Amino acid sequence: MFTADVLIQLTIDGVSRGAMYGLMGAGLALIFGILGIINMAHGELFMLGAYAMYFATMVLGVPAPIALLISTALMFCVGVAMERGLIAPLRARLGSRWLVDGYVLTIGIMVVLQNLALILFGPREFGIAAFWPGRQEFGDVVISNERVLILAGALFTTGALALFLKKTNLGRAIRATAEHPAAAQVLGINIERIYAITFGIGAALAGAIGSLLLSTYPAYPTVGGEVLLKAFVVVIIGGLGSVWGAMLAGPLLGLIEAYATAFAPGGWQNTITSLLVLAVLVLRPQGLFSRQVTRP
Amino acid sequence: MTSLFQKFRFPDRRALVICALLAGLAAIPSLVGGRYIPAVFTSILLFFILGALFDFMLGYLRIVNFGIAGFLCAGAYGSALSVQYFHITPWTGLLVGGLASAVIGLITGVLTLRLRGIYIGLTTLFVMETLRFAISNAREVTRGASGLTVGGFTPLFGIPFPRSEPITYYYLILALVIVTYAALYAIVRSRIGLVFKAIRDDELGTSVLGIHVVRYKLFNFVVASFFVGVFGAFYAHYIGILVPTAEEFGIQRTVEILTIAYVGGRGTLWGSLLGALFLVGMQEVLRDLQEWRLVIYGLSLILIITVFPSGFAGALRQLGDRFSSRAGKGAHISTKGDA
Amino acid sequence: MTALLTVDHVNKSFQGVRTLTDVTFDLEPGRILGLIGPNGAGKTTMFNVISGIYSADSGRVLLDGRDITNRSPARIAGYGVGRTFQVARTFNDMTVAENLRVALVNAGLSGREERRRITDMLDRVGLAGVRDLVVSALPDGQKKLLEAARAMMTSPRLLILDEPFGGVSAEVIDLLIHIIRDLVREGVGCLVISHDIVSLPRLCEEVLVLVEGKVMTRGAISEIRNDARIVDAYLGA
Amino acid sequence: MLLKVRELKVGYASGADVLRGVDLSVGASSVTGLIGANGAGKSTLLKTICGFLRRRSGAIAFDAADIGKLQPSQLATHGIAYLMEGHSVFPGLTVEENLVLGTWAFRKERARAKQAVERAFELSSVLRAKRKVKAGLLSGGQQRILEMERLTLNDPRLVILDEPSLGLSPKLVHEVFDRIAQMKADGAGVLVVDQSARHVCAASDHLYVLRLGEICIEGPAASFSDRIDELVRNFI
Amino acid sequence: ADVIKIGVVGPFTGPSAKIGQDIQNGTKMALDDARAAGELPLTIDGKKADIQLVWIDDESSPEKAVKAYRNAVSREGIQMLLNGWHGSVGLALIDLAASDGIISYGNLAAPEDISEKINAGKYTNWFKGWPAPKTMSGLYVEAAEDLIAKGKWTPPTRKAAVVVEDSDWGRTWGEAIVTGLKAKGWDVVAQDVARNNELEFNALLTRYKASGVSLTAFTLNAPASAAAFVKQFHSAGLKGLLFADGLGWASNWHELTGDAANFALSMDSPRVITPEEKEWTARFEKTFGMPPVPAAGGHAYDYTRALIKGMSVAGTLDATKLSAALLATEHKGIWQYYAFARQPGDAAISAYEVKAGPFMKGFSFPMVQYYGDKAPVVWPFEFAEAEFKAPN
Ligand SMILES: Nc1ncnc2c1ncn2[C@@H]1O[C@H](COP(=O)(O)OP(=O)(O)OP(=O)(O)O)[C@@H](O)[C@H]1O
Ligand SMILES: Nc1ncnc2c1ncn2[C@@H]1O[C@H](COP(=O)(O)OP(=O)(O)OP(=O)(O)O)[C@@H](O)[C@H]1O
Ligand SMILES: CC(C)C[C@H](N)C(=O)O
Ligand SMILES: [Mg+2]
Ligand SMILES: [Mg+2]
Repeated sequence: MFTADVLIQLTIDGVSRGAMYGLMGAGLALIFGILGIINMAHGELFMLGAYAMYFATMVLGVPAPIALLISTALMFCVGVAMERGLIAPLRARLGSRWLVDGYVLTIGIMVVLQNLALILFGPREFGIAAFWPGRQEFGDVVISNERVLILAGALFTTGALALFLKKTNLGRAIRATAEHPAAAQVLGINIERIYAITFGIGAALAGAIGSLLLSTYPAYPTVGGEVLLKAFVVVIIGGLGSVWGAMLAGPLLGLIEAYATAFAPGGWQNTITSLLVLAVLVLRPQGLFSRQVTRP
Repeated sequence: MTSLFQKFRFPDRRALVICALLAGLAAIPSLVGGRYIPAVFTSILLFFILGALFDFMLGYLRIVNFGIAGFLCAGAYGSALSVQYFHITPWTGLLVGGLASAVIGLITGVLTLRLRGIYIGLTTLFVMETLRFAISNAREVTRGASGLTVGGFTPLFGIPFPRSEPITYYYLILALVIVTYAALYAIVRSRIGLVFKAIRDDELGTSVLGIHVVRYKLFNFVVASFFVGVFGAFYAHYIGILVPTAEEFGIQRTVEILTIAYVGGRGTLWGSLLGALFLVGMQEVLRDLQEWRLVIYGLSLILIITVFPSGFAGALRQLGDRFSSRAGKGAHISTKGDA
Repeated sequence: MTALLTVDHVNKSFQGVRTLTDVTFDLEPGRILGLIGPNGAGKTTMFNVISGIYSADSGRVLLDGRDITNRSPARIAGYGVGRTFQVARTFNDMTVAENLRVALVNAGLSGREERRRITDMLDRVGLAGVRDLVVSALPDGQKKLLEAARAMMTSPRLLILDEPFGGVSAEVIDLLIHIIRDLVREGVGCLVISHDIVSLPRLCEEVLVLVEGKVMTRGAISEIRNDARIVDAYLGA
Repeated sequence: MLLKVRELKVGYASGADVLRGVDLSVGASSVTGLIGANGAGKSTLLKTICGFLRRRSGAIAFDAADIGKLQPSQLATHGIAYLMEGHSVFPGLTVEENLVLGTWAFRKERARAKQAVERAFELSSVLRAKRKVKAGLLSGGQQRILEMERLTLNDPRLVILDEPSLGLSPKLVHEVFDRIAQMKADGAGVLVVDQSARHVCAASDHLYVLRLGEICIEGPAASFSDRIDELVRNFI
Repeated sequence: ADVIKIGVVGPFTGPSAKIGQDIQNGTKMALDDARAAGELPLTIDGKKADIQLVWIDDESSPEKAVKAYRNAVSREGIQMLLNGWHGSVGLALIDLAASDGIISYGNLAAPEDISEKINAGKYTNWFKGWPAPKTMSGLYVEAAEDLIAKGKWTPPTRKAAVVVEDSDWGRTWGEAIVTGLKAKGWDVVAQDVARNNELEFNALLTRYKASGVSLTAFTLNAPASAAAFVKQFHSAGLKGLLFADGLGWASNWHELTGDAANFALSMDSPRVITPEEKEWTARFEKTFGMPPVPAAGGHAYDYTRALIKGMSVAGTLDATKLSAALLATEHKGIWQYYAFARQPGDAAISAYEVKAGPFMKGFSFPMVQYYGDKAPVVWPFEFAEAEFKAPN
């Protein structure tokens, strides 16, 4: 029964769903890595992106690619505003010890956004069938065009983000700020701006992904919960705060899920998936892709 | 005589306040009467002690236990299932629940405690999920998502525990909370507590003093797991129905507990009482506002954390410092961008 | 007479780069050995291997003839090795006295005895005045002093100090030298990394020179000052 | 005068001033030394000048302009370089990336930035060998060298150094003080704090001694050079 | 008493808020309609009495439900419970309500455990508003066999796969349909459980495809999950019949699935067929600005009207008399014909459970087939609005 075709198909399924997870995790990892906050409202940023995409395409009739850009830009602004308005004041009060408490703040943001969405948009799902209907077939192996789109989006975003962080001045400044804010300041880096931009990028990523995945994850108030959990898993497996790690851990988790679902007896695949993730963590506790950078 | 007095004077100003609080807590429900207030206070106490247990790990060892609801789950099912299959009493069940959870805590701990705080906590997230899914699937035993119905506590010393009477459950949990709190307090105040603080500050620095860091972490973790399990067992017999959903034994419940610990003030244990009073209480007071209630709840989380970054307890302590002559002692005001 | 500490052909590399090559030396009880060498020579790495923070790739470390290679830091500390770090690792959220108390938890003392020892030590290192101060408010020099005191609190038989004089003012250096000498007189062995070639001779006569992960020489400081290789690599013109 | 500090009062905990009215000035093309015992308040003074701490009263002027409200991130654009106490490399970034960030203030002038980095590598063989290594993995002294190199990349006019020789081998200590002399020769004003009173005294034009938050002695460094031991004994 | 306070249970916030809000709106609408029709105020013990609603938000958690219930009883003084959704919440409340002597009417919690508790005899106060899952899922098998017998569909293999959500509903529904299929000679090659709100089914579908399944049945209550399954089923290129139980919960299913839902069948909720239903749906949408989920809003509406009717028949709040009157009252609502069983077997698995029955003679749903943006009834044949279309 498990012919080569099936295995190829499963691998494609796993990688493509994993690409989504990786993308969801990337923004979370970035925000955690740089600001040191576990952004529990990350799923809600995703949700806002999804709503924005829905309203742009379905209500205003904007073509999808442009709508994607609009919602991404919008979410960047939302992210910057959130950082300036809520997170920066907390950091100012807590000084160097602020990080630890950050996530209660973001839990608050999560609850507020979720319920405001419920009040404003109602509980129903706003979704679309597909941006790009149809599928590609290679013999018995099929992949829907939506998944092709997502894979391409994931690859592009991963590459762009990695290059940005690695090669650009701003990217280096972002990493430097994470490692030693005071030293970064001394070199002339305005860390407050860096924090805001970083959060903005994280939010924009979440928003872009929310937009891109509208056909699978329709916009509704609690959609963020689903997303957050996956993103969380990916960030943990990848090594906290490692954007690269998250991007790579995504497909890994996708593959684990796909194979567990295909091979495990009915119902146990969820247990097996979480056990496997646990095993990964026990074997490689600091996450799969993190590297040591400090020494005693 | 004087030495005794001196010995107890310092910590016990706080202890006195706590005793007064507890006495108040014991009195309130019976003064108010009805079934609602006892039910709400039962919930407050439950979340208080879970918050304190969370804080016992977080505030003292920086272990952010994202899987705490899983230990609650282990305790709840541990007790409920042994009552069902081995016909023990729910009273023994409290112990069994605690042990079930402690064993899981021990295994998790042995596997993960080499790691830094946040990793341990995040790993427990998967322990929780594994447990939850396993319970969900082992339908023949646990009834899975259909829910396991659990009987109430059996009469003890002639006192009946009908589930319809929340007041008896309230006094039961009050007693459990006092015992647990006393145990935690004693640990935290002892040398072990001092070592916890040292580990929190600098693990390597502690280990080169000949202290087996992992053992202390394990101790902390297993003790916390045990008590969480006990309260899981209490919960099972109190609520009467167990379902392995995320709201009950998953991330949502964890987040509820975590917010209480933080809003109350981490590193204090008693802060969670303020957190639970405020957060659970507010939800009740605002009940009529429906969905706006949750918006207000979220906003108040944001507000509290921004205004009192170290929680209610931290705010109170600062207030106390300002009025006490010992001001400045232990006050380390951090500087902006301090290197 | 057996050596207190024996380091026997220890090798250690990081990502393929040799940091320690066949390092071999020993130390007798009641002696102080200075450890000098250029920056990046591997001095701290050597300490980390001895105290179990890094595991050696090969070779052995013996304490009193007992093999302690690659044991956990806590075990090794339990065998009687106390150490400090190049950048002091004090418990900054705790008070000075509490820092010392932590070092005593394994001693199983009564509360009274514990307090007495802490008071003694604080008097000895001149920190009695800041006993109840939170360490984060202490100047760096005093943190180093406190860290050294904390290491001594565990009653080690071997004390290894990584740059105890770095950033420490003259008065405190005098104090430290005095205390260390007292301790050594009681039979403790001591290994000290220092770049302070003005203060070091006041503490010990003998030094071990580590260059690029290899032991270059061992000898009296006065001789070493004249060794051209060492002048070139370490002392400078 | 490049930098002028007048009647400066600063503190951490409320009520207690750590600096209790400090006057100090640094001239261009000169080295000013500041010494004092542990806890005297040297680092506190430097932190305040560089905007990490707010003064309680007093004045800080740079080039005759008040910089009391300076943000640390404006230092570089003012031409002030600061070697802070403790380590300040970016541990997860490579040595090269650390250096590149030293050119942040003039990052838009790409050619100049690139050249500055290359020159730093030429100057320091230690760093050249570790170019692609994460800075956090360097030895303590190597990190100090990196910090020193990084800080001079944008040709600062005022250089503020908190314990530059900390953890360096004697040979490198010499090099660091040579470097300080070089900066002075290039026209910069240097304010240096170091435990090594002898070195500071030898390198400085003007010397201040800080004691319990107050300047207790000041004067041309030359006037102390023969009685430095006595100075240390009595005031440090 | 001049006001009767009634607690309405539902997940008004949280993950199932859509359902909760429909329950809330349906209940409100019923009260307004009853008032307009002169059924309110009621005459209770000879005095005029109006009804006031108290919302009991369970937030999808039994623990929250218990607090909200206690609040409603002690602070608000409710005298009765109405409606409700989650099985777990129903199970948590049934004992409390019994010991408080409070009647719960029309609670939609489906679990068999509730039926069993009632059968055990203690609960004359719990009017179970939704038949046990197995009663509902068995009909799918019946429909499939009917289609085959009538020659409308010829399955290439007799292999079936069943996917259920991880809830009491899903599990028991699945067990029943599997038993049913096996009894009819089907080979059930897969029986899977999906996480609640799962959106990824490709791997499952790959396996089904490889094993040559020609009948796939799922029950997924989250609209996003059901829509995702349908779409992935379509794009994976699976052949055969798809029973999409739960897709009908989404009033906007076509928006979510596009034509991927073509040929799928559901028997999960009331359908807007009769003129009354159409009128009601239009009015609901106008009042509340969103299309209703009839299974939640519609049933909540009907049960509220039925309760008012039963109370006015009883003319008293005395629990025993009221309970008897409610048991005796039958009600033709907008969406169902409601009658409660007096004993098990009586078209229900327990007493006090709403009786399943033929379409419009008891509690049941017609089977619809999705095609384009329409979902006409195709089974039972006597009510069919369109001919069944066999999938390729
Ligand atoms: N964990 C590690 N990973 C990679 N390289 C390391 C690690 N620890 C040390 N090194 C390298 O080993 C070499 C020796 O470092 P070590 O800290 O032992 O030097 P040191 O003699 O103490 O120098 P200093 O006097 O400057 O403190 C350095 O080149 C350093 O980069
Ligand atoms: N973050 C802080 N919070 C409270 N007090 C502090 C803090 N930092 C320093 N102090 C206090 O301010 C005083 C001056 O410290 P500072 O670090 O400026 O001294 P220093 O002269 O640089 O000493 P060292 O030579 O040890 O570096 C010290 O007594 C110290 O206790
Ligand atoms: C599908 C629904 C009828 C589910 C049901 N209300 C339950 O949760 O028990
Ligand atoms: Mg070193
Ligand atoms: Mg200093």
